Amino acid sequence: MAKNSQVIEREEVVIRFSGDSGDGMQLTGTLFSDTAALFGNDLSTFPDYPAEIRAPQGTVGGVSGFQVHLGHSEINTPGDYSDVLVAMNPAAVKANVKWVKPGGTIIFDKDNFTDKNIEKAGYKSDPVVEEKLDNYNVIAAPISSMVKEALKDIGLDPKSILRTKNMFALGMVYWLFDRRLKYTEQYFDKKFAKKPEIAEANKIALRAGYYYAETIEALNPVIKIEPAQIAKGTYRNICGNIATAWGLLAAAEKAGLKLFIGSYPITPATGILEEMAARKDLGVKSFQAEDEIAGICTALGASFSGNLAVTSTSGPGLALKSEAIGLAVMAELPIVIVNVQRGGPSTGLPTKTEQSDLMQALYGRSGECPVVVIAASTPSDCFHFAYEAAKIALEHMTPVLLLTDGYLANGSEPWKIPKMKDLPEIKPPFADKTKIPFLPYARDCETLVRSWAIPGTPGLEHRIGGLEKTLKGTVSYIPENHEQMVKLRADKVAKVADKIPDLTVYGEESGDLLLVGWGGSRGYLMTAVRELQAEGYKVSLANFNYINPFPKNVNEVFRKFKKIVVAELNLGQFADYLRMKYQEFNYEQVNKVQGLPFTIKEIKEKCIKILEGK
Amino acid sequence: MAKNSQVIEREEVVIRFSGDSGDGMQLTGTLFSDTAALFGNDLSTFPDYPAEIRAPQGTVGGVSGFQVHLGHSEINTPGDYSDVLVAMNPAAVKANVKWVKPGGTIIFDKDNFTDKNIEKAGYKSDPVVEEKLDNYNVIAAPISSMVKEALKDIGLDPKSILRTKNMFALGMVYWLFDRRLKYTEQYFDKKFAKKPEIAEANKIALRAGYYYAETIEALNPVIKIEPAQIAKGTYRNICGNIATAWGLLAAAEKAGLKLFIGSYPITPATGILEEMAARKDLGVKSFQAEDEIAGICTALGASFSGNLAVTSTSGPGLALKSEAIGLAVMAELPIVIVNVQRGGPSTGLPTKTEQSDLMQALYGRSGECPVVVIAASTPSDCFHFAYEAAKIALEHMTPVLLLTDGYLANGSEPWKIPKMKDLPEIKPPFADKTKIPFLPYARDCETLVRSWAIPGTPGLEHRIGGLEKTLKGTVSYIPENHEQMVKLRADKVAKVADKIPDLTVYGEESGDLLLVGWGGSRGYLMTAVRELQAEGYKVSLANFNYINPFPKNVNEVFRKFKKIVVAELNLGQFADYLRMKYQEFNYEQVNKVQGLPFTIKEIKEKCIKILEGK
Amino acid sequence: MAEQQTIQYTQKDFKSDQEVRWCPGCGDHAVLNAVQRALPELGIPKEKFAFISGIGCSSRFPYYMDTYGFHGIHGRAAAVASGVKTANPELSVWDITGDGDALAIGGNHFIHAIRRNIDINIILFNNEIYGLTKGQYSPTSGKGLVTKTSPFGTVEEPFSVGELVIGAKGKFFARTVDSNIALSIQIYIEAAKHKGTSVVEVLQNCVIFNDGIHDVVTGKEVRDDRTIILKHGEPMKFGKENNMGLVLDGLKLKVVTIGENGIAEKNLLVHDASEPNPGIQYMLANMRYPEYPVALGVIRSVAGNTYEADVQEQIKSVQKDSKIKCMDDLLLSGSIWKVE
Amino acid sequence: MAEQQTIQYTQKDFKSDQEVRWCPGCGDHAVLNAVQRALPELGIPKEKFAFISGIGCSSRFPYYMDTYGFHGIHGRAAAVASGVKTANPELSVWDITGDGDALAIGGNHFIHAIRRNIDINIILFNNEIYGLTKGQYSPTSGKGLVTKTSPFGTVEEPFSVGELVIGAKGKFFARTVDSNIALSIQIYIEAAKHKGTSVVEVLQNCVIFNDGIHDVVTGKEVRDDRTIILKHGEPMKFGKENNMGLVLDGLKLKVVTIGENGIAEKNLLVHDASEPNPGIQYMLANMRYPEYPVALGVIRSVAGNTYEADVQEQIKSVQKDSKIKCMDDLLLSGSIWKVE
Ligand SMILES: Cc1ncc(C[n+]2csc(CCOP(=O)(O)OP(=O)(O)O)c2C)c(N)n1
Ligand SMILES: Cc1ncc(C[n+]2csc(CCOP(=O)(O)OP(=O)(O)O)c2C)c(N)n1
Ligand code: SF4
Ligand code: SF4
Ligand SMILES: [Mg+2]
Ligand SMILES: [Mg+2]
Repeated sequence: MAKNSQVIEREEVVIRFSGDSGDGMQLTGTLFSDTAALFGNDLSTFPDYPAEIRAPQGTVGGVSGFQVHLGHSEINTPGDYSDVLVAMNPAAVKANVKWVKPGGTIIFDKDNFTDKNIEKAGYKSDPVVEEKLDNYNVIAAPISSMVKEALKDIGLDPKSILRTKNMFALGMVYWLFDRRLKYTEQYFDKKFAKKPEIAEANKIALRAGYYYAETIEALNPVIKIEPAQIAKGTYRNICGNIATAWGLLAAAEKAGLKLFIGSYPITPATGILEEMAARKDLGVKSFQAEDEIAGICTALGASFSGNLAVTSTSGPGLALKSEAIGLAVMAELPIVIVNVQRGGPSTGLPTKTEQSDLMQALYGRSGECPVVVIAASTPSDCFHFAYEAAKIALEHMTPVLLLTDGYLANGSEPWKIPKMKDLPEIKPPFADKTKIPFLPYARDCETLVRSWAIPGTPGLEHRIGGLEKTLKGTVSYIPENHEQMVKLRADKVAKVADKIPDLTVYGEESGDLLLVGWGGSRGYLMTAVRELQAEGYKVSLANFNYINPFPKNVNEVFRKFKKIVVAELNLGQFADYLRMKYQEFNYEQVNKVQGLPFTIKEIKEKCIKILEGK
Repeated sequence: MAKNSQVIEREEVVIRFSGDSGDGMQLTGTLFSDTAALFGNDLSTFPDYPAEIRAPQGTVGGVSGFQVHLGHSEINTPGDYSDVLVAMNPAAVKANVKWVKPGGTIIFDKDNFTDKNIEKAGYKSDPVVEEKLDNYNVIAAPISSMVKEALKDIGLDPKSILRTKNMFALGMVYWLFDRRLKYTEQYFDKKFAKKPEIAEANKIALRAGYYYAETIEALNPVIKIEPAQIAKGTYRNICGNIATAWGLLAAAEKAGLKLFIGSYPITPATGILEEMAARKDLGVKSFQAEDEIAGICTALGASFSGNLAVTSTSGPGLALKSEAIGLAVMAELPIVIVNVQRGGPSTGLPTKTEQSDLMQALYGRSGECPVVVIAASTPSDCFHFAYEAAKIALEHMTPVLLLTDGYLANGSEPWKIPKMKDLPEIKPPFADKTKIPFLPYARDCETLVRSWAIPGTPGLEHRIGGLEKTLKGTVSYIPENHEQMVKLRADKVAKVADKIPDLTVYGEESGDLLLVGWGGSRGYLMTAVRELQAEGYKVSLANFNYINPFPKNVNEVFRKFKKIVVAELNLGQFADYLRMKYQEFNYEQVNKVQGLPFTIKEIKEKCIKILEGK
Repeated sequence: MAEQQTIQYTQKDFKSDQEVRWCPGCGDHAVLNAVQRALPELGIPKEKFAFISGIGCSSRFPYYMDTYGFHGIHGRAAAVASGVKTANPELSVWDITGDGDALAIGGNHFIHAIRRNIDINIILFNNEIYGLTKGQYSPTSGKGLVTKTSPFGTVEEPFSVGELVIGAKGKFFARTVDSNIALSIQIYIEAAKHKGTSVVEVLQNCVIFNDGIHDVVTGKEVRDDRTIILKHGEPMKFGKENNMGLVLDGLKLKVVTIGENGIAEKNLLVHDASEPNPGIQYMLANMRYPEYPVALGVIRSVAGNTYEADVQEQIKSVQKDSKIKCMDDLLLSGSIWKVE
Repeated sequence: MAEQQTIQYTQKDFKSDQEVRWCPGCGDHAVLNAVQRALPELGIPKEKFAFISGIGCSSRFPYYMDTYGFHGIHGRAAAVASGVKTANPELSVWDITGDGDALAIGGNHFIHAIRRNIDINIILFNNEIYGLTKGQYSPTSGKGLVTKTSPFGTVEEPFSVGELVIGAKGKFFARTVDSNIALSIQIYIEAAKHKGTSVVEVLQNCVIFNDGIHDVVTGKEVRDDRTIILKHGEPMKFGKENNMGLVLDGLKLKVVTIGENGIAEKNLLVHDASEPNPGIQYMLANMRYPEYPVALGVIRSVAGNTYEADVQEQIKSVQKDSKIKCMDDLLLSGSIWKVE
């Protein structure tokens, strides 16, 4: 397609597709992202579903969105504010306009701005006036009528025709960003192989949108974003939940074990169970349990039997698993507990993100009950940390709690696909079949890890359980034995620190301010720090993935900075935890509890304020 | 009864009755305590049951003990080491001899030291030799044969006759401590009103023991402990579980509410449910739920309906209640959750004591989920703190978690009975029936407390639940609303600090060392501090009962001491919590995780070491 | 439950001001409608109603009712409701729950509430799917159902709700269809009036994740032939022509046609919902298409003591005999002594 | 479960070195004895046994068995055992549980394991009391029982184990008495051999907290007249003189005497444990003294698919067709692109 338009180049851009739940915005966003990825941009995406119950059509509650951030250089977040907003109805404008950059482009379907829809969205009058949209580059396209027109001869029913509106809009956006239609057209051919008329209709709508954009003045200039400097390799887009599932699967294969997952559906963790259920091809045993307690208990049974055992959940479900995690600690069985954090407390904001389960992960059990706690920080590194979680669980015979969050779970980004042979070995401490009788709580003197005797192995019959035990597995009420076992279990977990990497600093190793974060906010914090550095501030970032135990060099990292600022999506749980563990430093805090990720702006502002001593 | 024996006076003495589970040691100890209490001694007692499953007769596992500490001045603990040990069989010697003071008196039933019993107890030869009992004042009385002899004419079967052995032993002890038999004899008359021959047999055995002691030389001199200087009033002995139940009952009566308890049996908390079940006379609705989750959920339903709602449990049960506590926080309903701590993690040491559920109490829930946490510190002050817990829950519309422990629950001490009219008022914030519509989350501007509209009240119909809400109770996903509500809930709990008493210091207000404790170790810490003070050390004690929120004067108290030492029965949970909240101080730790209370000796030694800078 | 009152309500009185947020076409709308139309018939003052729910699409129900309401946590509605009723037996307590809420995570509370026979009314919205979490199979999903967590079909045998209820000592079980408002209203009224735990299974359609799952039985075209509406004291008759019926054949039920093989209406079984021995009711509750028509209506309704009444009564009788009347009495009971 | 093997074990081989710590006289001793005598009959290698339990006196059982054992947490034995069996279908998995463990806190896992028909053998020690916590009533305690938490008698109706099992789609239910070792051995063997969830209710005596609770039925003097031992394919006969029997009277069971009112042995019902329709088995499981003798033996044993086998099979069939054979395949599946 020939281009005869003005072209400008940009480093990065944020686009948000939004419309009613039924408008197909998730697919539209995904197709756009895939095309950008194939082109070689780095990118990060985040879907923003409506809250769990379908709100009536046309209302703000029912708006579904998909944000894509793409760029020529490294992209770490789906972006705060968008350059382009596609809004299929008035409610989509209402929900999103505050997230559009001043002067940004807003494309909407004029035909949908009927009085009824305007009212449903909660406007009293024309949204263009009410929202002062004249400050933006507004393109009020008659999308509905144009698809009707374009498809009038194809012989489809009106409903199916209207369903291609999203592709018309996508076509416009492709033109705006100078993208090819090929990938998307191929997708239609494959997806609708059995319904060629639908494939054709979508293609026509897509092209119609593309040409429409070319025709009208409003969309000039075309924005070009050159491919990013990306390491060579094979890539795919991946979201956090799939990456988590795959990381665990990779660990099972590496360890030569079957994978068992016992879980109960809960937003936003369900995707992990769903992916595992689909992985029968890899022999996964996915057990949809009657509740979260059965989820972890079946997994413990599977762990006892020699599987790589997993249970996945979110906040309230983790609360229910508390007692059984205690049993896992006492029995010293390997298990990975994935907790995809969401807005709490209680049912809270189930579809939103938060980092407020940290204290529960660390301490939510009776007695002295330490587990390893790890947090992932991007959608794709969920793979890595899930793999790590499984490796530590198996090699140290301990429950490992992996924290992700709603933002990581649903967000996606391009990911360089690893090769299985390049992943580190996993060697569970299987019991020596020749050493009889087997003493279940005898330990490796260095790591303090007990060994694992799998039922079915002749000669290693033994009993374990939740009562305090001696070396031999005999129940014991001897005071000194109990104290010793409590300390051994604590030391065993503490010794995992010998195996984990040092805390790394993004930026200079010393400076005025160290921004400290953990888990899923990394992208936002990193972008903020990068911008602050560019502005001349002496700011660095340390983002934690290993939370219990901590890497060994924390003190060393911290003491080279004048100020330490802990940023997290809760009221200050990690800051408090640092106060306990590294009491010698003073911690300032940046907190947000809105069910949303940070914006880069708010982090920067807060850091500057602190740097200026206010 | 004339006394013709040498008499010495003592300030205090510790006696331990021990024997096989079937030997009636709990009754023996209780009768002795009651007699001492009636006489006017201050005292503290602690029963020490065997682990949950009955061990075979005659084994160490099957030994049941009851320790009494009585004195002329204030008694704060059941005592570390005993002056007198009554051991009905060799296993009782085996289990207890290490807890007898050097040179102490050991009374045993010689007839029971058969070869078989000696072997069952795990001895290879005569325990007197093996344990080097010649360092003690050993009285090997032929108790069994003497009761047989004394009761040979009464016409009882041999089994019933032997069952009076414990009373023979008790008679000996009465003589030793110069006590009257009257109270015990009256007890027999009442208890066995329908079996006068049994009453008679017990009386005869009791007297036989008394006279036997008088006759033999070994028990000289008689030990006299004068009555303590005790405030005037009416007293009773009370154990922690009963005191807890009664404190809650008193609060319900004061608030004019019915009491509902939803619980599931679990050691060592079951006594609370059992007492409540017996209190049908006071209209208690005791609901023995199918599990701990139903326990708290039925209680929440009752709270919604306007009852004073209670649920009681121990560690693993508290873990199961985590999710529902989150609901209580979100719904802002009053409920008292009693957690009687036991040895953990997991099933752990169910019959033993520990203070290791602190972190779980504070943080064991998803999301930002603050509750009020209070800990009782003596068996009898469980009444006071249970009352306080209910008062705070009702007046602040919040869950309150009351921590006691196995040691408080089963231990008992004399308690000056309060009058209901002297207890503080309890005024729940009932909704104003004339303010319609009722806004469930509208708050008192000062306390931030919402008001309570009871189903059945016309006009106040409303909906609450676990999703984030607006003022009106409407579900809301608005980011700013969520943040505001999270903070309001936190502030509401923080504001309880306005209502609680200052932290008090036992001893001088400044000094070299402040021993800090919380909850149930108070008696031990106080005794240790008193002894250290007597030895000239500048040591004081601050024992916390209000844990979240803290009293307002903590910093003020702490900063007047050179060193702060936190002593607790876990690996340092309260110390860590203090590090978070009062980061400015340095905390040293004394920890013990053996299922046992501290001994005064170990605390003193540790404090002295720290004072001497080692 | 409260005494009959004379206040006259209409459906509107039970509508709250909150926007109903179920998907358009969801069966839940019809259930809400039927309940709001049934309540005025009960003559109970509005403030005496408490609607308790768990979590799920259906569990949003209390928000739409202008009564006291408590939207709890997943699976615990029966426990919360048990607490509400025991604490205040004057209330008319409704437990709104889904097949996941009641039978997966909430299974234990469900069977225990039933066993205790607490006087609550459980409306179980059975759409054979987890709706709120977007389409995973539930404990009532038919074997083989393809869902997000069973992409190759489930391998689990589902519960039959009526069977489980009776197995847990249930004394009231009814079944209705979301779209049959008239039948539903009648059943909700009977459930409310029954003293003891009433379980009403509603065959409810989830248009989004399990659309049409009940259609094979409840579809407009077929429902007359594939369902039978049981009425206490009436012969078991059904069919478009109203000429089909049920008889007992040995120990099994058999479908017959009136007029064929010498079968007359008088040969048909007569429904006895009040028979304590659940034998036949059990078979009726378990009838499955295509072998049998699916039974609707009140299948079992047997009188029995209720938990909360027995508790009240025990308290009364203890109080009559006890010398302890108040806390001061208790404090001074047993072994006490004076220090002067 | 494992193939038959030729190794010959004796009771001793299954005794662990741990001291058995139940109260002298507790019925649990006899159950242990019977299980240790039953296992050698199965021809399964010792290392293939896994004994899983919850918490309770009875749940200490695994410590006394020289097999793989896992003493879990209260109420969760059925869930843990389900995980063990699903993970490794080769094992012979036994779930040892009490009436509180299985039916109070563990009720949900119990009914769901049964519904799924996972091939585990559940031995439910029913002493109608919480033993370990020293004597509170349980969900099987008879109404009115005075215990520490019901000082004025319980007001709750108990579950009937067999009824609940069948209500939860149970395919194997048997009942035995702790002291009847011979019968117990036989039943444990049948339970082990049955593919699917087997539930064996043991009427067990707690000498300390509920002594003699079953005596009215199982006492030496009366047991022949008050229990009936059912055997598949044999007429339902019982009594000291072996002259009593059961017949069907309408839809109910009736006790008859052979030789009276023209009843001959051939008129008696013949026990069919394998009949899928649970109608009669349900009545048999529910028979209570004094109206009826209490049924012992295997009451229901119906073949059916097991969960773990279906899971295995589904995996096999998916694997046959799938192009994804290993992680590398998966990683490279779907939309990927190369950066060069
Ligand atoms: C503790 C907990 N676990 C899981 C969830 C997630 N969850 C919410 S509703 C639901 C199931 C809903 O199914 P159902 O009860 O059948 O109701 P429906 O939506 O179909 O009406 C699940 C799994 C939760 N909210 N809380
Ligand atoms: C989470 C939890 N709740 C409660 C308990 C206390 N508890 C242990 S065993 C038991 C009941 C035992 O009764 P049952 O299952 O009938 O076994 P039995 O002792 O009679 O054999 C209870 C309530 C516990 N250990 N854990
Ligand atoms: S998802 Fe299904 S059950 Fe839920 S509201 Fe929509 S149609 Fe109804
Ligand atoms: S308490 Fe009862 S059930 Fe427990 S071991 Fe003793 S007799 Fe057996
Ligand atoms: Mg459902
Ligand atoms: Mg029991």
